[in-house]
Amino acid sequence: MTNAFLYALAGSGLFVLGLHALVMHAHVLRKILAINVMGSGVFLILVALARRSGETTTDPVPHAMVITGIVVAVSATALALALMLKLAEKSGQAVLPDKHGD
Amino acid sequence: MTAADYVTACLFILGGIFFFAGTAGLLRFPDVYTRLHALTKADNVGLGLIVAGLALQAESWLAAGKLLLIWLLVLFAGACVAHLVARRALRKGTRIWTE
Amino acid sequence: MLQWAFDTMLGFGLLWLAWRALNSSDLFKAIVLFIAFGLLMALAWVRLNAPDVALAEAAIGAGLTGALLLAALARLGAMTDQNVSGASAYPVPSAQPPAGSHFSRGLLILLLSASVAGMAYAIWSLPSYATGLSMDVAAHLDDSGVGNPVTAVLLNFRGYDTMLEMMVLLLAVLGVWSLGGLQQQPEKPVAAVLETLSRFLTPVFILAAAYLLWVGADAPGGAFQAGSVLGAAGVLLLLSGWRPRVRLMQWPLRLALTAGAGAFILLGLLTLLLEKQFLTYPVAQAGRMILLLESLATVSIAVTLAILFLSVSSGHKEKSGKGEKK
Amino acid sequence: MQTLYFALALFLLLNLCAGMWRVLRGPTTADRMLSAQLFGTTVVAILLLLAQASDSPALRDVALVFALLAAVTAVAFVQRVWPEDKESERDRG
Repeated sequence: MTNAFLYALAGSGLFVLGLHALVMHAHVLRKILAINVMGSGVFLILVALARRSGETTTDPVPHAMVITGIVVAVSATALALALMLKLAEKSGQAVLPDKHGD
Repeated sequence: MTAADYVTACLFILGGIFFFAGTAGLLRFPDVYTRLHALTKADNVGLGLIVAGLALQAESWLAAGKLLLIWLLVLFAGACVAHLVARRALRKGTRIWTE
Repeated sequence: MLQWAFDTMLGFGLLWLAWRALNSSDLFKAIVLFIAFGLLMALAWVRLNAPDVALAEAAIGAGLTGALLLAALARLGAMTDQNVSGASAYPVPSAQPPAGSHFSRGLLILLLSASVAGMAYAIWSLPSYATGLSMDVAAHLDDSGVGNPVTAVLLNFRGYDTMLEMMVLLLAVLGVWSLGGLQQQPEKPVAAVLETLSRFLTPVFILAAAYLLWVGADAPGGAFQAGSVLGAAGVLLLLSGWRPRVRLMQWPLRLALTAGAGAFILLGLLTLLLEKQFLTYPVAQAGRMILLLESLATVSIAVTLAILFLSVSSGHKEKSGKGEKK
Repeated sequence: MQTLYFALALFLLLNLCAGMWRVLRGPTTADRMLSAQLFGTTVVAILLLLAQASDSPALRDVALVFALLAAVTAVAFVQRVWPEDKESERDRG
């Protein structure tokens, strides 16, 4: 067991925290943050597992995937924020309707 | 340990003290202006001392120059940001602490 | 020993910040905590010996995510007419979890604990030593035209991925535009200090981006990092009141947005003709081709990120900002 | 020397977490903005220490990028959350 295991563990914790918030909160901005946290958790696990190939040489393929992932995540966040603003503009609030509410 | 190592260690300890002072000020001072002042000044001095300590250990003059460049950038950005935050807080009417 | 302490502290710090960011009652506080979380992630990448990832995270997490979220929050506040700058800006009632029954909430927590335990077990049971693809990458690194394995994977071995990613960025811009397009806004005068700051920092940003692009061939750095830094320069300019000219917003903008994806497709077709395979560079020219692709991709990424910020931060602000004041 | 680097890095990380307490507590928006300043200096220091400890000079580039970009978040704080043209009496107090 190495230090990387700690980070992989933290990554799975982050994923679950994000999932919990995604389910529990109705506010869209909160959901966007939750998805970002979940993504960070997955990235953390990927890079931590890439660490297993030894102290000096690390596996570059997961690193490349995570770099792509970070840039895609930020553009997806921007799109989600734009959608949220549109929703707020149309309905006056950025909250997803409750199924039982209407 | 060589003499340079001892000097580095001293600089590090001094830098750590400045960082600690900055955080203490951030936590203990009564209003946003004094907190801003504690944080900006003390942390930048702390960073400067740590950079000086690291520059003594750097492998080349070029690396030491890069460290110095980083510190100067942080100083410049920190000064501007502190001014902007304080100015905006004042315009917004955040009270100044008077005793 | 100290390394263990540092790593444990960092791991708990990340979890704590994420928890507080997702569950504090005030949305502004949540965003501040989320930005702090992103910045700490950069430290985690450094500890995991992934300097390329750390660079990308530092550029995106420190420069762009925060600016995007804050701009969106400010506009949300203007729309729903909430006080943006009070002490507790967004005590949104709906930010509280909906009042589900104790049973369902308990069940959810049970399920989530089970899944975290399952993941931990899965990670634990993996072999503790695995080379993955690092040996294959190392064996073919000489043919790739660059010395940095991550750049080699991104631009050569898995060039497909990067091409498709450029298209994803393009799609994001198209999606944001289709929601309302760009509103032309007048330049606003800003504080003298801010103007000085952006005037001084913008050239430094451009220099840093060029440096990252150049060293990316042999050291951590590359198109994504350089593009993010350049995009952050655009965000800084936009924040300090600068607006692009109308003329620039027509075809030059479109050209810059599609340059990366277009270059990939053209080069792919060219190699398809010459080498009979899509995106397989001839070994002798590989280094130059990668540099060309990376430069165009950098421009595209930077312009995309800046335009995304511009669209999110200034869509219909003029319309809803005025008139609704109480 | 390794021990010294890590000890100082750990100390700075603890400092950072203590500073986050102020960010959580507020009370004004400006106090929350201070976090950008706090992170700008402290994380740069930690990154430089880690770069020296792990003997990989490339990490200094991360610190460089960080030093540059911390300003962007701070400017976003000032310009977006507290727009100048929306002065109001509600904030006094």
